[in-house]
Amino acid sequence: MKAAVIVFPGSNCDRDAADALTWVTGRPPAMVWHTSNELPNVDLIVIPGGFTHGDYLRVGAMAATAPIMGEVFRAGIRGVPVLGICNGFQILCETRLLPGALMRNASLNFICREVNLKIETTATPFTRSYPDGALVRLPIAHHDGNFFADEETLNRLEGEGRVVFRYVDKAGKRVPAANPNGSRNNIAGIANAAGNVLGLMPHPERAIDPATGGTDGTALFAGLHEALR
Amino acid sequence: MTGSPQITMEMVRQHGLSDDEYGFVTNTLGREPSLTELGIFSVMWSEHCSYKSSKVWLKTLPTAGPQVICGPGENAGIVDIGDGQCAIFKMESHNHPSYIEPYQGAATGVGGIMRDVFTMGARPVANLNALRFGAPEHPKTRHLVAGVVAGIGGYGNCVGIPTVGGEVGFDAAYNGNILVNAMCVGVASTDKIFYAAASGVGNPVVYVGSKTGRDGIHGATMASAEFDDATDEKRPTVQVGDPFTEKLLLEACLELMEEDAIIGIQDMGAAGLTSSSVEMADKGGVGIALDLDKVPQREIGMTAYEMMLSESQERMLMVLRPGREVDAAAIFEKWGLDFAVIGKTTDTGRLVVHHNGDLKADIPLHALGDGAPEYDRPWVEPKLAQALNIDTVPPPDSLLGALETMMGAPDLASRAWIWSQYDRTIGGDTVSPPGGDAAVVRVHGTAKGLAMSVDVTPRYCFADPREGGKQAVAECWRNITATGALPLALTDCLNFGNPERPQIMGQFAAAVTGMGEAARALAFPVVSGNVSLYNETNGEAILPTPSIGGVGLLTDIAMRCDIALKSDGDTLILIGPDGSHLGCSLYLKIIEGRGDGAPPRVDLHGEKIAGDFIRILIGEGAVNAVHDISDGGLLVAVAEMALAGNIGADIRFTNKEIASFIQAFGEDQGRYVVGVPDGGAHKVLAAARAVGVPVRLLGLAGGTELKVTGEMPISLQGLRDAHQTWLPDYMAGAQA
Amino acid sequence: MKAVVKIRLKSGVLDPQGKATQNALEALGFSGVNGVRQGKIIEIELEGTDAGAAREDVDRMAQALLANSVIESYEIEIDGQ
Amino acid sequence: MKAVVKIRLKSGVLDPQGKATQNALEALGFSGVNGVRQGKIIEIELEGTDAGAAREDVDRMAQALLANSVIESYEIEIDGQ
Ligand SMILES: Nc1ncnc2c1ncn2[C@@H]1O[C@H](COP(=O)(O)OP(=O)(O)O)[C@@H](O)[C@H]1O
Ligand SMILES: [Mg+2]
Repeated sequence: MKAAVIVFPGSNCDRDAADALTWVTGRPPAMVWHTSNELPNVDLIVIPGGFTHGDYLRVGAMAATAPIMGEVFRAGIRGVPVLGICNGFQILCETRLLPGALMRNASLNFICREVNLKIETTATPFTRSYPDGALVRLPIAHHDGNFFADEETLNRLEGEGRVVFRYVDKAGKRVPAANPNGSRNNIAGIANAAGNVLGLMPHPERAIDPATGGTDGTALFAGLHEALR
Repeated sequence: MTGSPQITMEMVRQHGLSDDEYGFVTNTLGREPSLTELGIFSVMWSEHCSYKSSKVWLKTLPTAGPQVICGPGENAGIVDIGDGQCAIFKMESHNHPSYIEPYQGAATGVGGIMRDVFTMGARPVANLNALRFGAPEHPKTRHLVAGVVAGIGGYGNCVGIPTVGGEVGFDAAYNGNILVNAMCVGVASTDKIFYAAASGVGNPVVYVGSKTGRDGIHGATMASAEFDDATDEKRPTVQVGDPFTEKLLLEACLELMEEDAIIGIQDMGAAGLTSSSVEMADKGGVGIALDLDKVPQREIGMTAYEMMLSESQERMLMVLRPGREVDAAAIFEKWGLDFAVIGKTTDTGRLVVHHNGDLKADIPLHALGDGAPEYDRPWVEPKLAQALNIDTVPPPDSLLGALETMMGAPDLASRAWIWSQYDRTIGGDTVSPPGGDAAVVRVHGTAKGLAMSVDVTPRYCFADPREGGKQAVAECWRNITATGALPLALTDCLNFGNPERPQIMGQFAAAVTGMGEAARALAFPVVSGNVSLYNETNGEAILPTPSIGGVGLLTDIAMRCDIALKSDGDTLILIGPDGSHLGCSLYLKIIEGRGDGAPPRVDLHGEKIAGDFIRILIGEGAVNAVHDISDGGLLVAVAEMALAGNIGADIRFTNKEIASFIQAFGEDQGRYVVGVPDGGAHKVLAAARAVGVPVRLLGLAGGTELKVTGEMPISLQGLRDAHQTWLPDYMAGAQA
Repeated sequence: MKAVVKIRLKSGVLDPQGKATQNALEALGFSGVNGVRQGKIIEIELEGTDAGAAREDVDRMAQALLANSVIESYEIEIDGQ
Repeated sequence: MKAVVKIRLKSGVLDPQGKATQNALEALGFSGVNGVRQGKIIEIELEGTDAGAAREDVDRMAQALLANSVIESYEIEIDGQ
């Protein structure tokens, strides 16, 4: 699998994402600067977390207008897998590769902790290696993870099985108490209709090393590697 | 000098210079200063920049050791961590700005300390902070806590540096003067360290980063003659942090540092352009000439005075090798940052400043740097607290009841509400996050780890500043030791009241003396630090608060230890003497509502032996949980271990000579609780006796309750609720 | 010339900041607050003197960047010629 | 009754948000943008019909909570009775 990590001014999980990809594929991804007009020929595009352009104005908004995002958009439409983590998810919503928007956490506070998640579908290249209905623990670290979409969009997302990660309690139940940020329907991650574009607030790249935060993110990268070999 | 008003004694006083100091200025110059020059002297000779009251005492601290690459005097201290790598770290205060505007004050404090670290070539890997607020019931406290915590997180999270530790205290002595001390630790290659010293003649002096505005200009400017017709536009303003620009500056500087282009580099912190240019020139023994027309400016009509004194954030000054300007400019342009050649090094030994073609300042550098005034201020021996008469302290109805109350009190309640707002895991190297003794961050790409902790117990320092100074160093050393790491060196932030009062100077002198004693005995030298004086409101000083930030090295993170109990049946053992000392303890404060008594004495010899023994136990894998005993005493330590591991414990107090509650809550120093895997207890007991460290069997880990012989057990859940609810509930009071 | 863009959350979009502000106002003892919504105001200094052209420009800026039509609506004022 | 509080950074106070927005507009090809400042707009639904009383109330709210007087200034509009 050949991967590219898009780097914007203010990206700060780019190294973490590259490390995770290197670890699983055995080779470092291409790091692509935001002003580039060209994407290398890759099997996977990762938009990492961070505070692109300081998240000033609106999270992800300025990054979404970067020259490279036109290429990413076209690649996403073509079916190239695109993974947006945290700020990457916010950017994908702003480019409209994914529906909805991410708003300020309901508590208004930045939240950094581990959350329980249910993998609602394994019918994506990102989740194919997880068992059906798997419960996983991943860290979140964000100020704006409160997913919003209008009723119609939500129904479509739910109806088409495009909610991929959901905040749940230890037993796997979708309860308000398990929702860290006020997200609609406890949504933590969604896919586009074709399933090749995934955006999620939790950080799978921070969960591949038992020394630092568990290994529940491993299957995501390993699954991609297998699928895109 | 062109356009400068006549300097009056009123203006001199507004600039905080004494008559003698002003006399020294006119002597040095051989004439009256211009207003710009007065401003420059004023900031360079301020307590903050010149350390004029503290220098004599700071010189007594130990600063050397085989591990020390660079001690105090540079932007940050540097210790060797092997394999051609070093750790670069420092702590700094942002107390006053944080009281005025808690979010921006704390945020810019974090930004400033990170620049101190990356200006030396290090990539920051961890932030820590030591915070002191007023009494919880004080009307301003909640607002200040919320703002400071949000500001620290807002800045560090955005730049992408994990915040991994710190400490928080509440005391009415900080009602009008909170403390925000920020620490940053970075890692660099030993062969790529950058210092501040300029050198050569005719080399370009380069300004990079944000534009200069009228941010945070010395308050004295408000009333100075030039502003008699001051408009709103000219008013100095609060510094606002821009973490996004800081992140760009960090990446751009590190990128430039990969090339052989920089001769000297220095961040613009307090007193901005003035102190950075003076320090670079003075350290390198050269002169410097600045043309302020070249300075990137955010506002129109700024004067030389304003530009020299501005404290706009996210700026750096560098001296480049001649001819490297173009390459350097390209890097800063790529990152969208301002880049300007604003002057050059000279052979005059003077700071010469031009603006609009006019000469605005011409000062011999020596007078601003090494030649700045230095005072041996009068001081008196601190009045020490009387020893506690233990007979006046009644035992509690129940030890576990008292424990529950203590664990839910502001002093001991969980700080999770705070650190859950900090990104602690970014970077993928945080192997021991907040919640234990020291935090441990892996050195990226290696098996090594840096252990870090920030500590001080102000109530001890108030009761006995020298013992308190010793204790702060010892506790920091102990926290690092409890992870298995070898403590390497410390940085400090000495927060005290008005040094012109002999009592305060006495506190300062004694605390520094105690710190020095401990640092020497524990081979834990001081490599950087910061002094914050005049922390007073209406003549009421804060508690003496010498915050100590320490860094230690673990050669293999796989061998680290944390505080969590690991499994049912593990044996709990006390390393160190039994609890016997209740003076100044949290038990007295929380349960009895009194703060009297002398603080516990620090036996530095015992401290060293116990700590070295602990490190050996951890290195041999003989223990699987270690927690030092500090605030609240032994029973609190055991409770914290139980909560962290979610495993209960059953312990007993077997010393017949000392009442159980004193054994449980005494705050005697130099002690640890260890958890020993099944079957290993003998060996630990025997080994301790062999090296002469006191030990005592406490009991066993297991179950879901905390048990003390002869008492009704308490459930871990109950204890956890007590521990975790206070801070969130308190902060929610802002809304409820 | 100065343009002001007022950006508001669309009705139906939950406003966490507004909600928190309303709660805080109530906690401070202010009564009779039935609702609080928080928006943004962006002031743009423009070259040129043609108000009509400016409005068109700013409208394009709002669509391209300043507002997110999924959650926000906007309003433009041009003044000070 | 509706009150609108416009909150702006005082002049001279660094506005990183405005600066970044300006840069982004330039990168998008909009020329002639000389400056951008970002502020907040808070809309408050109030009970009662006395505009004068409402203004006083809202002024107290602004001072107590809505605006940070160290770095921000504010302006109140009352409308729609
Ligand atoms: N302001 C803070 N920021 C981050 N972590 C904090 C802060 N305050 C306390 N902590 C963490 O909470 C834990 C308990 O703190 P403390 O009781 O001061 O520890 P100790 O007594 O071992 O020094 C530590 O892990 C510490 O790093
Ligand atoms: Mg400790």
